[in-house]
Amino acid sequence: MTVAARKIKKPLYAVIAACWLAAPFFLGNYQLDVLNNIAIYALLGLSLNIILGYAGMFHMGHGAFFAVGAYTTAVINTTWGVPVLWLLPLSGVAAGLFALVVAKPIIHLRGDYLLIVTIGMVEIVRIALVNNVFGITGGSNGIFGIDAPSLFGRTISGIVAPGDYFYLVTAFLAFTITVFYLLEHSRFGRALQFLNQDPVAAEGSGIDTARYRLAAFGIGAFWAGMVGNLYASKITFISPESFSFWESVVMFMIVILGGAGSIPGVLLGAFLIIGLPELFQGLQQYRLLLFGIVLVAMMIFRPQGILPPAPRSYGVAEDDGENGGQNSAQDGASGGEVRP
Amino acid sequence: MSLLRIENAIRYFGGLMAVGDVSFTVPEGSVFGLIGPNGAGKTTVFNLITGNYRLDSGKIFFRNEDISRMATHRVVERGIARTFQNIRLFSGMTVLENVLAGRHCRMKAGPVAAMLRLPSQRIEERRAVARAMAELLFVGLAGHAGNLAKNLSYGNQRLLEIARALAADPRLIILDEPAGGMNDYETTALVELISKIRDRGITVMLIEHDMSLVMRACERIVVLEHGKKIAAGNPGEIQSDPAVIEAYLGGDDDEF
Amino acid sequence: MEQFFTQLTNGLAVGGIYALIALGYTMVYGILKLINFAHGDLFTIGAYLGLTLLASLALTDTVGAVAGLLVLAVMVMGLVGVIGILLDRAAYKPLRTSPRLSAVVSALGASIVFSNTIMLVYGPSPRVYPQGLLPTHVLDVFGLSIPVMRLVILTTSLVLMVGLYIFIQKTRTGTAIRAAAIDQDAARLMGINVDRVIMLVFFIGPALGGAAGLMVGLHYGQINFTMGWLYGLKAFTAAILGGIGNIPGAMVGGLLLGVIESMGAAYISNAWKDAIAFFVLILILIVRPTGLLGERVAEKI
Amino acid sequence: MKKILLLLVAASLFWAGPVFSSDTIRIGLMCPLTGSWASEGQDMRRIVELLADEINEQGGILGKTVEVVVADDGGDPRTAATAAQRLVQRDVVGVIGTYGSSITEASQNIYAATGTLQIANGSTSVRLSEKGLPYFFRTCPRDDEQGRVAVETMLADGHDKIAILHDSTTYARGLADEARALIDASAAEVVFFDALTPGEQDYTTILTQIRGNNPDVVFFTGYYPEAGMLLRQKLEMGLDTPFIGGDANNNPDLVKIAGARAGAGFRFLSPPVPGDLPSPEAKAFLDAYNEAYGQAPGSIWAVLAGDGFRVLAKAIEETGSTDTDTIADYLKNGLSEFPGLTGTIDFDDKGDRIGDVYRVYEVDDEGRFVLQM
Repeated sequence: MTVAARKIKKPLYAVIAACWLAAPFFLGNYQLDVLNNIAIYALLGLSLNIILGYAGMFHMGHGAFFAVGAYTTAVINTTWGVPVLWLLPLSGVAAGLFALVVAKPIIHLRGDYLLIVTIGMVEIVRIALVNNVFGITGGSNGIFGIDAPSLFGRTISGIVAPGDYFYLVTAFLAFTITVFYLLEHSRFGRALQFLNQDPVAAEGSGIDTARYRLAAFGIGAFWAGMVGNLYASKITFISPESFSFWESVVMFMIVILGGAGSIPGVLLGAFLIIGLPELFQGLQQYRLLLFGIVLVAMMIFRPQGILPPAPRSYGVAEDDGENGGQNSAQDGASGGEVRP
Repeated sequence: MSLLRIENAIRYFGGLMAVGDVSFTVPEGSVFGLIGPNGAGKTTVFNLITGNYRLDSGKIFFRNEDISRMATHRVVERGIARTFQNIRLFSGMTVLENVLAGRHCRMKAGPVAAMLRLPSQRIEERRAVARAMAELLFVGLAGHAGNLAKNLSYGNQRLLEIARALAADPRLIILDEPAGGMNDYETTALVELISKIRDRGITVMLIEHDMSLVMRACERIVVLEHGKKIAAGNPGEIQSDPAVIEAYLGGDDDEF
Repeated sequence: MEQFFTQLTNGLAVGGIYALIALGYTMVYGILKLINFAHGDLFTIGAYLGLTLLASLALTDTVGAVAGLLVLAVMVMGLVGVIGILLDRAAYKPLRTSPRLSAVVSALGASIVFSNTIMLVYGPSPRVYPQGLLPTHVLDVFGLSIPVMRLVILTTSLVLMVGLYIFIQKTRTGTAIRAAAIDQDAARLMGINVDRVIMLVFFIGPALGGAAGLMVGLHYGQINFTMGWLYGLKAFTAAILGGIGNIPGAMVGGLLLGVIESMGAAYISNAWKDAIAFFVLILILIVRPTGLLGERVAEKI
Repeated sequence: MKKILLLLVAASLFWAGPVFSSDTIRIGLMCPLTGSWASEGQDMRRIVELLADEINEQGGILGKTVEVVVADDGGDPRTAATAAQRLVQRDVVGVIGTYGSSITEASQNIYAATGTLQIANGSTSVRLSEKGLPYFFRTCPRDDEQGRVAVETMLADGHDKIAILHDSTTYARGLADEARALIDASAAEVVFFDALTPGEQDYTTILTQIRGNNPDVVFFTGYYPEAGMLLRQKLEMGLDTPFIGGDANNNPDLVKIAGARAGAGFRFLSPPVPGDLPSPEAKAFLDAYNEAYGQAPGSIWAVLAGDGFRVLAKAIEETGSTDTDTIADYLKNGLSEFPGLTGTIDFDDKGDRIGDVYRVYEVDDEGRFVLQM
C-alpha cells in the first residue's frame, strides 16, 4: 500500500461511517431496509470470516448456524413470550454449541471435503426444519408472530421503523467490528491465521490446530446465531426457505469477494452482494444476469478480493497509528483506541 | 544428565523401514549433531521427536517424561522447538508475527480476553511483542520486523525460523539443515549464533550436510545410515570411524 | 425383495447420470483444483441445446432415430464442450494464480449468468422434449420389470465413462492429462503443453455434462432452467464421495450416491432423502477423509 | 461506457424517493420475476400490465392513468420483505401478489403495518387470513376449502385407501395436512404420506414405494412439473393407480411434460380457467391476452393476479377514493358478485374469497382440461 493510500484511508473510513450513520435522515424505508439487510449480511459475513477468512476452512454451510439462532429465538419468543433481545446471547450459545457438536468429527477434513460436508450440514438442517423436527419448528410453514426487539420500553420494528432498527443493527455491527478487530489482532486471531497459512508449522510452533479450528467454528457460529436472532425479530416471520443453501453461498461470496480475512473487505462484500441485486431492481428479470456478470468481472479484476487484508503493524517498527484509526472510524460510536 | 532419550525407535513407511531401532541420548547443554547420507532417516527422527510422525515402536523421553505419543503442540509446550528442512514460514504475515507464533504457547489470553481487551491480555500482548523483538534482535532481523516473511532472503528466512523457535522458550531446539542455502559468510555467522543459543542454556540438536559446520559446532554426533545408527561420538571420533567413512564414500554424497 | 431390486435399478439409473456429470467436476478439479460450480449449468445447456437442435434439424426424421440421436449427441457434446472452453477462458483463466476460492466465486457468478441466460432465452417455464423418439417398452428381467430406457441410459453412461477411463489411461494425451494433474510445472518441463491439456479437459468435462443433459432431456422429457443447480450439487457430492480428482472415484461415487438416495428414500423416508444421503456422505468422509478411492497423501514435512 | 450508463440508470431508480403525483394511480405488483417461480411471476406481470393498459386506453381510473409498479420478490422471503418496502415507499394504493404462501407471509406484516392493501393471488395457506389483518385479501381459495373438495371427490368415487404425496413446500404440505385430517375423520385411511424433492427428474423410487402400498388413489398436492413427471413415469412403470392433483397442477405444460397418453385420466382441482367461464369479461381477456402474447395464459395463479388487479381497480372506481380503509371496506361489504376472470368474486370479513370456487378438471385423451361439474 502506498503512503498516500494509507493517509487517505482514515478520513475515508470516517466519511463512510458518517454517511452510514446519517442515512436515516435522507433515505426512505425501502432504502433503509436494504441497508438493514446489508448490515445483517455484513454481520454474517464477519462471523463467517472467522472460519473462512482467518482460519481458511472451506465452509459453505454458515446458514445452518444462522438458522439455529433464528429458530431458537422464534420458538422461545413465540412459546413463552421472552423478549427477543434477551434471547440474543442464548441464540448465540445454541448455535455455538450446535457448531461444536457437528464440527468436532469433521474438523480434520481438508479443503473441498470440508466444503461438501458443510454444504451437507446446512442441507440437513434445512430438511430437518422442513420436516418439523422435534415438532416445534412449524415445518415448512415456519414460525410467524415473532416480536420486534424492544429497548427501554421502545419497540424497534424493522418493518414500521426501519430507521430505528437501522441504529440497533448498526450498534451491533459497530460492536462486532470492534471485537472482531481486537480478535484479529490477538493471540487467538493470529493462531487462526497461522494454521490457515501452514498447519504443520503452526502445530510445530505449539498451536493446538484442532482446538483452534473448532474454536473458530464455535465463535463464528455463536455470532451467526446472534444474527439469526436479529434477523428473526426484524422480519418477524421465518421459514426454512430463508435458510436455503443459496443463503450460505451468498455469505461465502461476501467473504471471498470482499477479501478473505479483511474486515473492511467483508463489509464492502456485503454491500456489493446484497446491494447490487437491489440496485438492479429496475432491470426486472434481467437483474440477476447482470449481477452474475458483475460478480465474475469483479473477481477477475481483483482476484485477491476487493480489499484484501493489509499487514498488521504492532507499533514497533514503523507504526503510523493506521490500525487504531481504522477501527475507530468504522465503529463510529466507541472510537476505541487500539494499540498493543 | 540426558535431556532427551530415544529408545529403540522404529518407524516404517509402507513396507520401508525409515528408522530402525535407533537409540541415543542428548545431554543437556550440548550441541548435538545428527548426520548421515541422504535418506538415512535423520529428518524422520526429528519428526518422531516432535510428534509429527508416530512411532511404530520404541519410546522417547524428554526430561524423563514419555513424549512418544504426545501431540506436536504439547511437545512444543514441554520445551522442544524446531525449524523445518523446507522452510515453513507464515509467508503472508509479517516477520514479527512469525516470531509471535513461537511465543503462542507461552501466552494465555483466549478469544474472550482479546475481544474484551482485558488488561491482562494487553500486558501479555505487549510483553510478547517485546520478547519477539528481542529474538529478532538476537538473530539479527530486528530491522525486518514489519516486512512480510516471504520478502526475506533465503538465509534470513532460516534465521527467522530460528527466532520463531527461540520465542517458544525451548530447552531443546532442533534445527533441520539450518545452513541450507546459506553462503559461507552466513554459515560462519550461523555457527556463532548456534553457540550463542547454547550459551543461553538451550540444548541444540541439528541435522546438517555441511560437514565443516557440523565439526565446528557440534560436541557430540550420531551417524545414521539406512535408518540405523552406525556411529556415535565426538567430532574427532566420528571423522576417524571406519563405518562412517565407508557410509559416506559408499554413498553418492561427497560433502565429507 | 422385488422391491429392493427395483429400487436398486432406480438408484443406478439416477446414479449413472450423477456419475456422468461428476466426471466433468472431477476432471477439472484434477487439473486445476477448481470446483466448477457452473458445471451443473453446462449440463442444463446441454439439455436445452439438444432440444433446440432436435426441433430445428429434425435429424431423427431424415436419417433415422438411432443415427439421428447419435449425430445429435455428438453435436451437443461438441457445442457444450466449446462453451466449456469459453467459460474457462472468460471466468477461470484470469484466476489461475489467485487464491483457489476466488475461482469458486467466479464459478458461482458464471452459474448465475448461465441459468439466467437460459431463462431469458428459453423462458422460465419448463420445456418439454418431443415424445416417442425413444422406445418405451419394459423388459422383464428375472421377474423385475425394467424399462428398456433405464438400461440404455445406464449403458450409455457406463460406455462413456469406460471410454473416458481408457482414454485417460491408455493414450498419450491421457497420459499428458494425468501428468498435468499431478504436477503442472513438471509436466511443462517434460514438454507437455499444459494449456492445451487444460483446454482439452474443459472440453471433455462439459461435453460429458452436456451428454448427460441430453440424456435427461430425452428420457425424462422435462427440462427447466434451474435443474442444473441440483444436479450439479449432487454430482459434486458424488465426486467427493468417490474421492475428487479421481475418475473411477467419480463413477463409483455417482452410482453409489444414486443407490444411497434410492434406498434411503425407499426404506427410511422420501422427505429426508437428501439429508440421509448427506449423512452417509459425512459418515464415509469421517472414516475415509479423502473419499472412497481418493489417495491419502502424507504431507512431507 | 454502456454498462456505466446502465448502472447510473439503475442507481437512480434505486435512490428514487417517493414521487407524489396527482394524475396517476400507482398499483404495486409483487411477483417472482427471477428464481424458481419466475414463470409464474413473469406471467403475472404480463397479465396485470395488459389489464392496466386496457384501463388506460379507456381513460384510466377516475380520470387518472394507472401505473403498475413491479417489484421482484425472487420467490424468497427476505427479498420479498424488501420488495414490499420498495412498493410501500413508491406510494402505491394497493399491492397485487404474491405467489407462494411463505413469500406472502414475509411481506404481509409490512403491508399491514404501513396500512397498505394487499390482494394475494397464489397464497392459499389457511393462516394468512386467520391473523385478523384488515387489509389482506386474496383472490385464490384456501387450502382447507381445496382439501375438503379433494377429499369429498375421492370419497365420492369410493376410494378408501388413499396415498398423499406432497413436496414439502408450505403450500403442498399444508394441503396434504388438511386432506389427511379430513380422511382420518372419515371411513377411509391414508396408506402413504410422504414428500418428493421438487426439481428432480426421476421419481421412480417414490412410485415404486407407492405401488408397494397399493392405494386406490394418489392425491398429489405439489406442482405441475413434478406431477407431469410422476404421470409419465407411472405409465412407464405400468402403475395404473389413478392420480388426483391439487390446484397447482392447472398449467397446460402439465400435459406437455407427461405426454397425452400418460396425462389422460388425471384429475385435478382448480378454480375455473377463463376459457370455461361464459362471462364476456373472461372471453375478452382471453382474446386480448392471445393477441398480445400469441398464446393462452399459462397458470391460473397469474390470472388470479389479474382478478386482484381488476377488483382493486373496481373498488377505486366505485369509491372514488384511494384510501385504504375505504377500499377495504368496499371490498368486504360493497363488492357483490363481481364478474371475475375466474368466476364471481366476493370477499368475506377475513379477506378470503367466498363461494365454491373449486372445480374438478379431468385431462382427456387429447390432453385437454375438461371441466367435470
